[in-house]
Amino acid sequence: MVIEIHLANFDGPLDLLLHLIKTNEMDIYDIQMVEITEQYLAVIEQMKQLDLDIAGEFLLMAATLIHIKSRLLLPACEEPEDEEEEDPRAELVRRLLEYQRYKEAAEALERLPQLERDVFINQFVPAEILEDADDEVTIGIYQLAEAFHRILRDVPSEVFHEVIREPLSVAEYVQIVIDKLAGGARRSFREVFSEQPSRAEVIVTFLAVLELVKMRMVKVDQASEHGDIWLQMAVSSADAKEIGLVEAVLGYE
Amino acid sequence: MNELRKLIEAFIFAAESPLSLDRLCALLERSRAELRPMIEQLLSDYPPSRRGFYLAEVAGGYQFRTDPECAPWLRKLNRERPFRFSQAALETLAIIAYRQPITRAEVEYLRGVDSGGVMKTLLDKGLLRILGKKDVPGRPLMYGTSRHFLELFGLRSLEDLPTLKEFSALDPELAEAVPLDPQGEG
Amino acid sequence: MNELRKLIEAFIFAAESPLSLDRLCALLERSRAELRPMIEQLLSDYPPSRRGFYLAEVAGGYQFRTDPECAPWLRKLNRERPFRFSQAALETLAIIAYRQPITRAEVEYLRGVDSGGVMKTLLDKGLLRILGKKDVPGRPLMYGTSRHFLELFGLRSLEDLPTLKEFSALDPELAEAVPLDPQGEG
Repeated sequence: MVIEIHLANFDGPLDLLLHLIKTNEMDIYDIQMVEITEQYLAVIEQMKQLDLDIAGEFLLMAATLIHIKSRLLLPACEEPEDEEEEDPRAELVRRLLEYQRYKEAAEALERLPQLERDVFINQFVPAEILEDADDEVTIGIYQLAEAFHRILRDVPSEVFHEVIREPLSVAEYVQIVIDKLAGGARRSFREVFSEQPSRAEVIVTFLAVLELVKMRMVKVDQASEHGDIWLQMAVSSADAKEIGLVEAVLGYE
Repeated sequence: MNELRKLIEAFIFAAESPLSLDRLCALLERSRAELRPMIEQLLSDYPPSRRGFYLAEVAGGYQFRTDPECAPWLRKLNRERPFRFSQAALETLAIIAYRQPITRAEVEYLRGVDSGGVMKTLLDKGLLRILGKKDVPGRPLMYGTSRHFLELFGLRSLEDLPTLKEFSALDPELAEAVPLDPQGEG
Repeated sequence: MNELRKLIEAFIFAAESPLSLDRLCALLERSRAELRPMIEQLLSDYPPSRRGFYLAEVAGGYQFRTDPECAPWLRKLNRERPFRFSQAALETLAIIAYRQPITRAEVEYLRGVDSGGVMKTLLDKGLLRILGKKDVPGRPLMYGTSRHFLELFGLRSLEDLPTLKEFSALDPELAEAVPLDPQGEG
């Protein structure tokens, strides 16, 4: 039996299966698996020949049908405990019946008198209730979320993160540390940090100090084992400026 | 015409969406007991099919609407074509209407196909609303239909939805076996 | 009621602007001679001051309008409208809800426009609260959403806000950009 199928008309594998069951005048509670599977696969084949993109759902259903068919073809087990084993088709039947209900409900919805299609409301808005009403929308949580994601889509993500994370540059902090040690001042490691530094600031300041030590621009000493660490410029401020602290030189971004 | 009834009529006429009895009570500073008989009177003054429009009970309120019999003519007024629901959209809407609150995964299980695109469209059209998150791993969003859904289909409430055809009177076991929350229907 | 008069009534009721006799003749494919007496009849069916609305002759056409005497009351319809937000307020609220704690400058950066006025309004409505000061030069205030915000949107907590993942799951365009977790729902 050849069945003309227009695939675009089917909403999904359940829809297609229901159609096949109906055109074959089968009892939905007693689906002839061999026949249905054959026809279903023929439709899939047709899809392939037409070079249509076969949605994954259709292929998954094909696999399910083949699986059910093979289970039905297996000889019945002799062990008595398998007597009450569920019909392999049961789950499929349940889904088909449930789907059929909503398909019918959808048809019933379609028949209801629809606003702007079957019934209309008056468009007259009295002038006295118009004030302040322009350009306003009533919102729910979806509209709120939707608004946010629209903004996210419009703002390039890198720029966005720059604002929120405020990446700190090591070069900038090298300059800040040099400024603090200007005029040969001797300062404790603690004083080099700003008053209430953020985590990122602490890290960047520390890296800046390490850089300066590496470049032998800053001397570090510690009087006692767990005592304060002291910092002092090892070169004159003028020399420090000449070095020209470019981020690229430092190797940080 | 009684002054109060006249005001009720004007309010219903001027409002942009159906006005509920409670809302009318608040607007007019009157009790439900006072207003209810007047609304009954208005309902019988503007019954369906007699005039070009009638007083409809919809989405928990009252609204004047044109007689559906006039629709073929009235469509000539509209420059834009009304939104036509695809079968996929209607199915999805039906499942959500009858099963709310329901997650996307549950909708997809029932339809057997991916439904994200359709649900997004329905959300954009204001026909669905998010009812919260389900208390299961992953906390998926739960969806339901909006007030606008009721207005669009001229339903007084969800109870007005056409009754779902029963599964099968012969096989009550099957009906019980559906892997969804039975309280979902309402 | 005469079928033709019913149609005229429905047309006038549903039209966006006043309908002229000529337009009605065109829509109904009838002559002026046929329609004019029916309009006369409708004008006397809906005279001014008797009901909440009347059939007005305006701008060379016909339109149902509310009785001017009802105007002082109708103004309340606008004022009592529950929670209406401008697009600007909506955007601002969305940004703050998802990005809190956030400063005014950051909100303005994202929106690309001055948002001081909108944020003040939202604060006045009790939808925002101040969460403290940010540790950056100038120590700007940081804002977040209030308890009232949660109540208004029926959220148990901020975790109930739909996440980007859930959104992209519904939006095929975004879905391409963001890898989806198939276990995400269900």
